[in-house]
Amino acid sequence: MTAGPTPAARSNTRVGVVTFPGSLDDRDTQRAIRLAGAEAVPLWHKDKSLQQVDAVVLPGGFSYGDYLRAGAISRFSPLMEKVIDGARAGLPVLGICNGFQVLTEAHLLPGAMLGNDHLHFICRDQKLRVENTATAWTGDYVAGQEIHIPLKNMDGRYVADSRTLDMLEAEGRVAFRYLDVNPNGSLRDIAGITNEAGNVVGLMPHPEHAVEPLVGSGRTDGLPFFTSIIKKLVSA
Amino acid sequence: MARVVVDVMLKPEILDPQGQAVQRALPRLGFEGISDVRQGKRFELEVDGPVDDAALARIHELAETFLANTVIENFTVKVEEEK
Amino acid sequence: MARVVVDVMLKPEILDPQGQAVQRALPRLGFEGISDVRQGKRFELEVDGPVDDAALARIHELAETFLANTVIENFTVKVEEEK
Amino acid sequence: MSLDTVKHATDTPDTEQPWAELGLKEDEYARVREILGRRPTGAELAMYSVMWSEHCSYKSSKVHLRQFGEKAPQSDAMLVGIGENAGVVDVGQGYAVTFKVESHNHPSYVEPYQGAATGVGGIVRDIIAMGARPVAVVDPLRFGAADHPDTRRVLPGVVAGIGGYGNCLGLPNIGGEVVFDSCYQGNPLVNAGAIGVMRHEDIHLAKASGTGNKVILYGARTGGDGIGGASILASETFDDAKPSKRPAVQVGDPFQEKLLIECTLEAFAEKLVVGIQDLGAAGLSCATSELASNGSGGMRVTLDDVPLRDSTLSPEEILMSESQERMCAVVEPEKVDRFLAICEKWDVIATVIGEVTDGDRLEIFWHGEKIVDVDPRTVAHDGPVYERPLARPEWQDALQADDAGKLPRPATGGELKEQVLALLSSPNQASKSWITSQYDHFVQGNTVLAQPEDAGMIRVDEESGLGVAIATDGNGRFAKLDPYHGAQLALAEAYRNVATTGAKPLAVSDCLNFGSPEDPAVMWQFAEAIRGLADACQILGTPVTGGNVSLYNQTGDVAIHPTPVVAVLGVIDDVARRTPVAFAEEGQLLYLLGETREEFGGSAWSQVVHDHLGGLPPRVDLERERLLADILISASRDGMVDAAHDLSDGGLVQAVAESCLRGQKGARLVVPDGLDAFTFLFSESAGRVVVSVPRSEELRFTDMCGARGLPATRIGVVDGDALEVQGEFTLSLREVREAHEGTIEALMA
Ligand SMILES: Nc1ncnc2c1ncn2[C@@H]1O[C@H](COP(=O)(O)OP(=O)(O)O)[C@@H](O)[C@H]1O
Ligand SMILES: [Mg+2]
Repeated sequence: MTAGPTPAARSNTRVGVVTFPGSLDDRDTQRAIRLAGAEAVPLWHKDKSLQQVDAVVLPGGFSYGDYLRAGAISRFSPLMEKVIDGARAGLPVLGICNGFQVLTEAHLLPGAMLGNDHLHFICRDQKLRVENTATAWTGDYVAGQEIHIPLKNMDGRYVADSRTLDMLEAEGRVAFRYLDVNPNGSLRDIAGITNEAGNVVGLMPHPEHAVEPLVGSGRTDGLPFFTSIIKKLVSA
Repeated sequence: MARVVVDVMLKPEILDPQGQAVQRALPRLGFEGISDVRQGKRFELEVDGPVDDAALARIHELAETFLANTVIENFTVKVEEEK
Repeated sequence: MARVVVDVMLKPEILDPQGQAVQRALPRLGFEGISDVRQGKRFELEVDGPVDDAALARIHELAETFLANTVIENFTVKVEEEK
Repeated sequence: MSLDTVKHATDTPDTEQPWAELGLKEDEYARVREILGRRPTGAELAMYSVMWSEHCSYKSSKVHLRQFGEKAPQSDAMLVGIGENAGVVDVGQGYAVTFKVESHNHPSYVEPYQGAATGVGGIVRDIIAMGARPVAVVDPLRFGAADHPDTRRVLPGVVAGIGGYGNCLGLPNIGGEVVFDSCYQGNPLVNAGAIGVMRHEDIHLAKASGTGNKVILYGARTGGDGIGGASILASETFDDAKPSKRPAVQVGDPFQEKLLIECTLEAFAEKLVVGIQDLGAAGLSCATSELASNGSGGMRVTLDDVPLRDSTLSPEEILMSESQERMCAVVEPEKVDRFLAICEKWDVIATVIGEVTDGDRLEIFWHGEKIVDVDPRTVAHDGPVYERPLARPEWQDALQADDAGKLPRPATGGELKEQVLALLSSPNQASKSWITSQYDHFVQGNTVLAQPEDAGMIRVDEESGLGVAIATDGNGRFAKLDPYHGAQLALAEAYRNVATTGAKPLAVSDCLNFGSPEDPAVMWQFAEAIRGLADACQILGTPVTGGNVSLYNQTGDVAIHPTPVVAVLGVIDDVARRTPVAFAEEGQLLYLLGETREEFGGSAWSQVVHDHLGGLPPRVDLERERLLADILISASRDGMVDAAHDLSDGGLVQAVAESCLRGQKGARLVVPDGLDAFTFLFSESAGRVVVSVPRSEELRFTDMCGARGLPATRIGVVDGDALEVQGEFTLSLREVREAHEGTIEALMA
């Protein structure tokens, strides 16, 4: 048997996962949500309803082939209008990799994502530090915790002007930072950020690939993302 | 039918590793005397109908909201001669 | 110092998936009347010294051997006004 | 300008036709006329010429490939064999797996990125066409000398292309090979393999049956890609007021292919598809003639309905176009609307272009006129068959006599150490992580093992832990010394790699890369390799389920090394039992399974230290390989070994160094009695694996090996942070790592 860790809590929490054309990690993300103990609700980019989910994940992949700019075309899909409205009203939204790129393109998070400074796709097991445990998606981590999460992308270089970067730092909105190796030239080693309210989080590495001991990176350091949101919603 | 060209370049303060990679390769290829290289995108749009001010304004909007990400990029719009 | 611009576009007969994806997104964004989009690359080279015929010939060669892949791409070289 | 209709062709029997320019031989053209009872139309000539090409008809290789069927071992696992887009094997619990390897060699030399990318695209479509969801890819690659300037153009482009396409499709890349040898300088080999998983009831075949069923073309629009030859025809039939240039290079659109995967699988799930075929080489000519000839009736196609990217294409060009990312499905009329709706959901263009008829003709219309009227079997299956002359090359004896055993060997521990470092850092033996880190190996969330493990492993069923493993191998140096045994060594290694992870080898696919079949020496190599492979498959009990032949890999008169690349697929009941490469536990005992002989012909040592190729390759003992595999599988199932690594290029020291680095643990080795340190470290005798055994399992493990007659020699222990060969030398792990990593990056970056 290869069952993952026992779910943190069985709950009625419903977490939506949006599939855009070219999304790749949508099914894995649904699996991670189920392993964490919540119900995963598939959402389709052309739909106009969020089906009353309690939270939304924008998964990784190459939506629209990453043509034009990563996330640039998906950001205009019909469902994204609902996600944007929801996020502004406090709906928890997590953007992983391509999802993070969609969030910056939609201006739900500041800054932008550019091609890796070494110009190659990179796939590696990446060490990170959790800098902010107050967001909707990070409550199950300990502040300063060092974790390993797989990273795989072509356009993972986070950039913003220095005023924005200073603001992010000052407000504690850098949620994750790369440790040991900066894999893509992200400014200030930023791996993930949150919005001011803490309900919208974006990060480049893929926690959904670190939820079972046997597959992916062989670690379960990513599971707390999904248990965090369940606890948050259950206690809300 | 006319062609409108939208050029999109990274803002000067943003690191452009592609341009740098080109520049670094130049000496190896025997090219001297090029002090900087930046690489951007060029979009050629074939526009049905006349490219009047209204059309240009719309293309400008398209560039601003879609073809370029103005957080990191600048753009220019220009009309090319009829083909 | 002068700027030379090299534009590199896929040859017309070559499939341009990026341009197509952009074009197909336009109606969704409310833009009609653009019948074709092609996406290419724009290189801005800052040249030390005068851009005389010899310099241009060398940049042409650079474009042909390095900046463009002439199996699938065409390119143009032009000098921009001094900045 | 007049259309060359069937009627026109009948009325003008004496029209000159450019059959030679299209690659047909005079007798082949005569045969076409005989089959039709008239001259072919331009469109028919286009179809026959591409379908009867070497690439599509296998005319030089067919007589040899037959052995894979004739000698096929009895196997209950085989569900679909050679002849379909890809073979299918039963892996238990109602699951079936399809896999295949193909080549995209020449296009990848011309345009590395796009050539490699479209190679991945092509093999993945073969997998979808069987009804399966693609779950992984592998990429066996061969390049010219690592330090040759052109390798810096080709390798990064190929790697970026394979990654760019595969990553974008969401297919984990779980294995492959990278080999440098100057024989591949002008002929790099870009082979790509893919695996797909489905339930038994979802297997689909390429056949058009059921009169009245509709033929739907879906995916990308058709452009002028890859139709150099057809343009000759077009200029004959049409005036020249059209773009004369047709692209020689095809550009891939992985996003389009991802949509194709999803919409095809959705159509399968709703049972909407009667038959299906991907469009690859020979495009619509191939898809229509194969679908029709494998079905029960005929087919009528209206070419005007094919969506075009370039409106100036002639009907001949449309038939021959090799535009990527297209598929053809046969659908019952009442299900057409639903099929089209699914395509629309995924923004995929889909068009009904024809229907199945009750005759036995393939008829194609253009502007209302009939331009093709053929028996599809004559196009798809009745191509020419050649028995090409073959002759053992006259240099073969001299090559084999040039024994590597005579080469000077290291005399001291210091020299040994130096040569170990030279091997570990040589491009062929160095870490390939600069390449493999450009491939996503996590996507889909089912990757149990990926590079640099011996085999890639994918979980198939989350509940039971059922999984499949795949390894690809080939050694052109061995095959050059002896193509019969070289091919067997490739198979033995892939088979051993799969078993080393704990999976049971089930079936084989291959990609046979050779020089020109018109050279009798090459043809001999080819025939010998196939004979060797077929014989070995019989003994190992692993049938060949499909594969690909790539000929004409040569520059002028100089052919590449004969390079049969073999993929072995295996199954494991529970992936939790897999055996990784990494030495993980201090104190565990290292055992060497198998026998070590003085075998250096074609070895990495002879190449790196002496730049030498000569002698005989290592001896092959397939019964022993079988026994070794059985022991490895039992040991994995019963938890007797914690790590295992197959010994191949570079011998024992290479394998131990890799296992140390992977687990970040040192090892202390003792040269066993009866062996000298040099042979112990560098010999490439086949049939060997090093395993790491927990002390608590030692007795049980050695008893099992002893009882079954497999030599197992204790050679050391996992210990410390150095690689030590007692009495010879010690290398810190840092030194080992520095030697092993960084070579490729330094050459390519
Ligand atoms: N080397 C080989 N060994 C076994 N089968 C082969 C080999 N080469 C080709 N075949 C089989 O011949 C059939 C036709 O091959 P191919 O033309 O490559 O298929 P496709 O049309 O799907 O590309 C396939 O079933 C393929 O598996
Ligand atoms: Mg096929």
